Amino acid sequence: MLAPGLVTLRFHNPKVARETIAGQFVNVLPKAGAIDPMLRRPFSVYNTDGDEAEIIIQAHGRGTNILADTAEGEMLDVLGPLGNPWNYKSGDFKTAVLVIGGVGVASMLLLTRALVKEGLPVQSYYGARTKDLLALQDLTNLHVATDDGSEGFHGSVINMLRKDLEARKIEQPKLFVCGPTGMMRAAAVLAAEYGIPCEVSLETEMACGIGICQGCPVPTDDTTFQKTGKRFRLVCMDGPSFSAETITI
Amino acid sequence: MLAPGLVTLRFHNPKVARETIAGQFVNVLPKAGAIDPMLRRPFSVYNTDGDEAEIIIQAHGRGTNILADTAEGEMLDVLGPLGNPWNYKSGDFKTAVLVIGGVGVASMLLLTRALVKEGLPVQSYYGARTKDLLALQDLTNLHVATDDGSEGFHGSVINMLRKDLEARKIEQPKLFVCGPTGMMRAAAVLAAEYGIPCEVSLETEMACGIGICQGCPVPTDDTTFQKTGKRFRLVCMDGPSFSAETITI
Amino acid sequence: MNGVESNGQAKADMRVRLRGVEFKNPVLVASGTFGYGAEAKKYCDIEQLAGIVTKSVSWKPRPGNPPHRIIETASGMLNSIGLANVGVHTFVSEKLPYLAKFDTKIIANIAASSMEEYRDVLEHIEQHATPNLVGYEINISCPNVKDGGLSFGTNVERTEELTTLLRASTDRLLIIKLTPNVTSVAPFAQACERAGADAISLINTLVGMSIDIYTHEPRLNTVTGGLSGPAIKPIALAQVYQARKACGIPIIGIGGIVSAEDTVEFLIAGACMVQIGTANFVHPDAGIRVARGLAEFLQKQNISAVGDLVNSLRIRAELKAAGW
Amino acid sequence: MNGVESNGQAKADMRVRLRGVEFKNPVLVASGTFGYGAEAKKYCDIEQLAGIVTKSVSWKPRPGNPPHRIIETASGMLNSIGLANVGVHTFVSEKLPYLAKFDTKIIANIAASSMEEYRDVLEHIEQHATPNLVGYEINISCPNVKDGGLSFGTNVERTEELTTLLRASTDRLLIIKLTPNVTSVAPFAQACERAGADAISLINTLVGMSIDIYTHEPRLNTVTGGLSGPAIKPIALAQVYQARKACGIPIIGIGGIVSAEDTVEFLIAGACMVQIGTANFVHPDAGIRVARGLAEFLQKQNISAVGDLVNSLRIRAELKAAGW
Ligand SMILES: Cc1cc2nc3c(=O)[nH]c(=O)nc-3n(C[C@H](O)[C@H](O)[C@H](O)COP(=O)(O)OP(=O)(O)OC[C@H]3O[C@@H](n4cnc5c(N)ncnc54)[C@H](O)[C@@H]3O)c2cc1C
Ligand SMILES: Cc1cc2nc3c(=O)[nH]c(=O)nc-3n(C[C@H](O)[C@H](O)[C@H](O)COP(=O)(O)OP(=O)(O)OC[C@H]3O[C@@H](n4cnc5c(N)ncnc54)[C@H](O)[C@@H]3O)c2cc1C
Ligand SMILES: Cc1cc2nc3c(=O)[nH]c(=O)nc-3n(C[C@H](O)[C@H](O)[C@H](O)COP(=O)(O)O)c2cc1C
Ligand SMILES: Cc1cc2nc3c(=O)[nH]c(=O)nc-3n(C[C@H](O)[C@H](O)[C@H](O)COP(=O)(O)O)c2cc1C
Ligand code: FES
Ligand code: FES
Repeated sequence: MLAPGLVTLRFHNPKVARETIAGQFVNVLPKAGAIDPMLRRPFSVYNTDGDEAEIIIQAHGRGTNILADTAEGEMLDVLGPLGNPWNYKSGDFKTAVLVIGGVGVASMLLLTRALVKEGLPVQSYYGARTKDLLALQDLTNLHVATDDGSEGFHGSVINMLRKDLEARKIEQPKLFVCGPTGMMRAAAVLAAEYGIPCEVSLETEMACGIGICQGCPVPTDDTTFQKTGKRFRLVCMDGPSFSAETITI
Repeated sequence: MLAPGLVTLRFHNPKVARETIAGQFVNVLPKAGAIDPMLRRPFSVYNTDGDEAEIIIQAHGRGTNILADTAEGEMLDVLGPLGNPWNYKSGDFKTAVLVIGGVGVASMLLLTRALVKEGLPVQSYYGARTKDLLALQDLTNLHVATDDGSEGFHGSVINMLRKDLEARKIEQPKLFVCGPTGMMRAAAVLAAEYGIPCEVSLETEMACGIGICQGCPVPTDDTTFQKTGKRFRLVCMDGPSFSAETITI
Repeated sequence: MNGVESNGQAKADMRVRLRGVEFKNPVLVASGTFGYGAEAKKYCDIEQLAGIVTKSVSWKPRPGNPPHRIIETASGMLNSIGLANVGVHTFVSEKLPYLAKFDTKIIANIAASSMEEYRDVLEHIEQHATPNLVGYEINISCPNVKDGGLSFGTNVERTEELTTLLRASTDRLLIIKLTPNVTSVAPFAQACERAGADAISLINTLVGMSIDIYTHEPRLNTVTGGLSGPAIKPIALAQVYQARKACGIPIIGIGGIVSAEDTVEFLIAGACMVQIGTANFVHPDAGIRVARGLAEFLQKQNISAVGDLVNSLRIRAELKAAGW
Repeated sequence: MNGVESNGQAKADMRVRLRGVEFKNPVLVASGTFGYGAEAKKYCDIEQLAGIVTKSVSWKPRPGNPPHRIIETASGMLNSIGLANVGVHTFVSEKLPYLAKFDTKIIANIAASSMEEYRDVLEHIEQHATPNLVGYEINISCPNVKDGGLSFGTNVERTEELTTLLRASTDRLLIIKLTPNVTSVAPFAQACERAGADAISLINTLVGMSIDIYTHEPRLNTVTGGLSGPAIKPIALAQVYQARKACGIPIIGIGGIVSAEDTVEFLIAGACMVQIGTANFVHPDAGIRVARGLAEFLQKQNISAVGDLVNSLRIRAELKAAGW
């Protein structure tokens, strides 16, 4: 167990394990053959290792509770890898700043690995309500914030990051953000303020995960709309990560 | 395992274990908290032992498959005991003849015990498609028939019984029948032919098992209808066992 | 009357009023899903329920339809009971007196095949009314008998006429139970209001079907039957919302409710009470589980009275402007 | 053409004809649940499908509704996509040519807010028709846009008028997609037949709703949306059966189908083809799983042609006599 409430599922799936690039996700059936709950649930690919892959599940609803109870040896019906990778090859930064809230940590291990491979320095800013909820392994240059001050910075991860940006501690940063919507919005505002690139990985309800239901729109921002004529983009096909300035979170 | 395809579930339930009389049943939720499958499934109480009770499940549909997979230690949501006991105190017989088909065997252990306690001799006629499907333990004075002749009498259990009735081998018999509908119908016809009392334990779909849904009717026979004015009786409340001559199977 | 919990939080006021009648809480059990009380009593403390809506009663006893009467479906079930009931004479001589022993409200549900039969049954019950009989629910929406009132329930004029007729026969609560098997529930809700009904209840079951693929026969002996259970909850909720927009009289929400959370959805959509149907078959005490869960929800959310939830749907201004 | 299996049993004939058009098997994928083919191609061998009914296309592109567009419900889901589509110009310039590469039939689904728009879209597609475009499905039943045709779909006269108009514009298959949100589907089926439609398809989604009990807001941005999935299968089946009794033209059954067994029920009830909708979201190859399962079923049951199942419901004489 990584942290209370988080469960890791490891499964054999050569396709997912070999083809996933950091930031992509899989769509997992809570219970094969069941018609309730019926829809797949999307999860970031947390780790890949040979022919095996891992996801981290925060159990809080009908589907995640069932998945978190998966017994050793049970079959898991997994569709993927889906979506686009983090845009870590954009070339417009010198330091990758991972901004992480809660289970958003699940998309950061592969990203860290990819960045390290690219030779790009990584700073990880990780916030949680309290110390016990942190899933700390695998993060590089970790800066921790907790709402209750039980570990690291006392306050929000965004405020911690703001101080470091203010102090110009980070060279040419680009933010890679995954966490609760409120945090992603705040990160986007902060990035805009400092004029630094920022990518956010979004969560929306998904029926299909592959672009056939049109169920996962995110509104574009007005400029993007005027440029592209597109009022919405699809999180599953066009995302899940977007350049923060192109969308309305 | 009793026989292939049959699973025994043993559960702690003082009420069911202490109060059940032979012939009563319990209504069991396939999966607590699930809304599909939604309805409980009825099962005969097979055995009771202190505060524990047992049911035998033949897994063949959505609910029974889930139940047959119940893991050791899981909670089972059981309502019961329900329905009426076998009418083994009717006093109109000297020999109890159990006529059993397939999983109908599940209601025979408690009946055998009760009859023995009453000091009444028991003869058990048990039919199955083939030898391997017989769940033989606990039956007294067993006469076996198999459709394929792999064990005992080669043919139907009803034909085997007919021969013994013809040969007047059985003193003042009463039939207690539980098995497939076709077998119960044949047993009823046989009993009528020989003018012997016959009780059949019926299976119908049930939503509630306690008399509030009216979902489990069995048509009465015409005489009974004329006498009682009742066109239907409820298997869960008025049964599950009925005097064969009062109903239309 | 409203207690204070040991933790200092005030208990929420669970009471609901329908015209003069005060109910303990908003949770009734639905017609046809709780018998006449006696059967479920063993499993459910009836006095914790706001009330019992009794199985539809007709002038003469009805044997009901031949088997099969029920079929499980995805998150629901089909039934074709066929209004099996004891008839109004046994109802008033046995069932009502039995139910009079309980500290809960009784609503007598009536089904009939003609205006006159509806009126006769109602008037017969009026003449033998017991103290806790607070009103009538008129079933004009049973989909699984040929003469079960659906000819009223799918015709606005007949709905209005029938309601007017029955209104003249009782001062007790008059509740019309509507069918979802119509293009729009709104005109029916309005017809009931015009004719003086105290409330409408909805939904009854939806017409559904199931086929045995090996015998090619319909699984229900009446070919089609009525669909109930969680599967239909979204439909029921939409119809309560549409009825709420269309009329001003109280609404009793029914359809697929299994939990306190489901109930809250119906209250927010505009119902002031709910009925628990199919869920009783799974847990005969479903009604009191729901009522208890609802009280806990109110307390946790710091809502002082259940009435505060009723019709509290928040639709954002831009959606309203767009006509939703 | 019909092979013989190694075990000596003849393979069943899976072909279906709708007026001149022959389909490989009876299994189509439903509009709005398979995109325009490109997205699902990776997961589904499109050429094993009888055909693809494309996402509803309108004259101008439509962005669709704002989030949230989908909500899971008991054995089903609500959607409020809002007919998001690329518009007919992109449809004919990009989507149709792309789909022309596959050995499968294409049925273009059209949604519009006026008679003229329906006709214009259809005629525009006619002018740019590709070889495997075999017909049109006319969506007069979308419940989640204000001007999505439901005003046609709930009005028998307008349904007939529209069908007549479109019939004059094409010799390709003309299929009218009906809504279940009506009191009776029968007069709509008959109107389509009178006006010369080649077939009707049903059902589209049922109007449903879901509420966030903490914010008191509707979960879907359009307040109500369309319910689909296994939950609605019994309703869909009943409507297919009722339409079958009412009209003589072919019926394409839709609603909650996830398996070959479900499909067999629809065929027995009177449909000659089916469409797979929501199930595609769970398994993008649901259509070919169903088609394969159906072939196996036929073989096991020794049924030589899928057509033998169609409209093979057996209703016992006494029930027929009783008017069921
Ligand atoms: C691209 C992507 C990556 C994700 N990665 C992870 C991860 O690595 N670990 C993790 O624990 N969670 C992750 N999530 C969130 C996860 O998908 C939801 O927590 C999960 O779907 C909730 O299902 P449930 O049955 O428990 O909740 P329920 O509330 O019962 O679900 C009902 C419906 O709502 C949808 N839903 C509910 N909450 C969310 C949500 N937050 N996001 C999207 N759909 C939701 C469900 O998919 C389902 O369709 C991710 C979401 C997305 C879109
Ligand atoms: C009084 C009584 C005692 C029984 N005792 C036993 C027993 O001891 N052991 C045992 O294995 N079975 C017993 N049965 C049969 C058992 O209840 C069914 O096999 C079971 O309900 C099938 O459920 P399913 O989900 O597997 O099938 P599904 O086909 O998925 O069930 C769908 C619906 O049909 C009902 N149903 C299907 N088959 C039957 C059936 N044969 N009888 C009643 N309802 C049915 C189910 O309850 C459910 O509501 C008994 C039935 C009754 C009425
Ligand atoms: C088995 C059964 C019998 C019913 N009998 C009646 C009835 O006699 N009169 C009536 O008005 N409604 C009857 N109903 C409808 C319910 O009262 C209720 O309106 C419907 O089931 C929807 O609620 P639910 O989904 O909670 O079950 C019956 C429903 C079921 C399932
Ligand atoms: C997300 C979604 C989008 C849909 N879009 C359309 C559409 O654009 N046009 C249309 O005619 N039907 C549309 N439908 C309805 C389906 O084609 C189908 O009629 C309905 O979903 C019932 O079938 P199902 O239960 O198999 O999904 C849509 C359904 C869903 C779930
Ligand atoms: S989830 Fe279906 S299109 Fe994105
Ligand atoms: S199963 Fe409900 S009355 Fe018998």
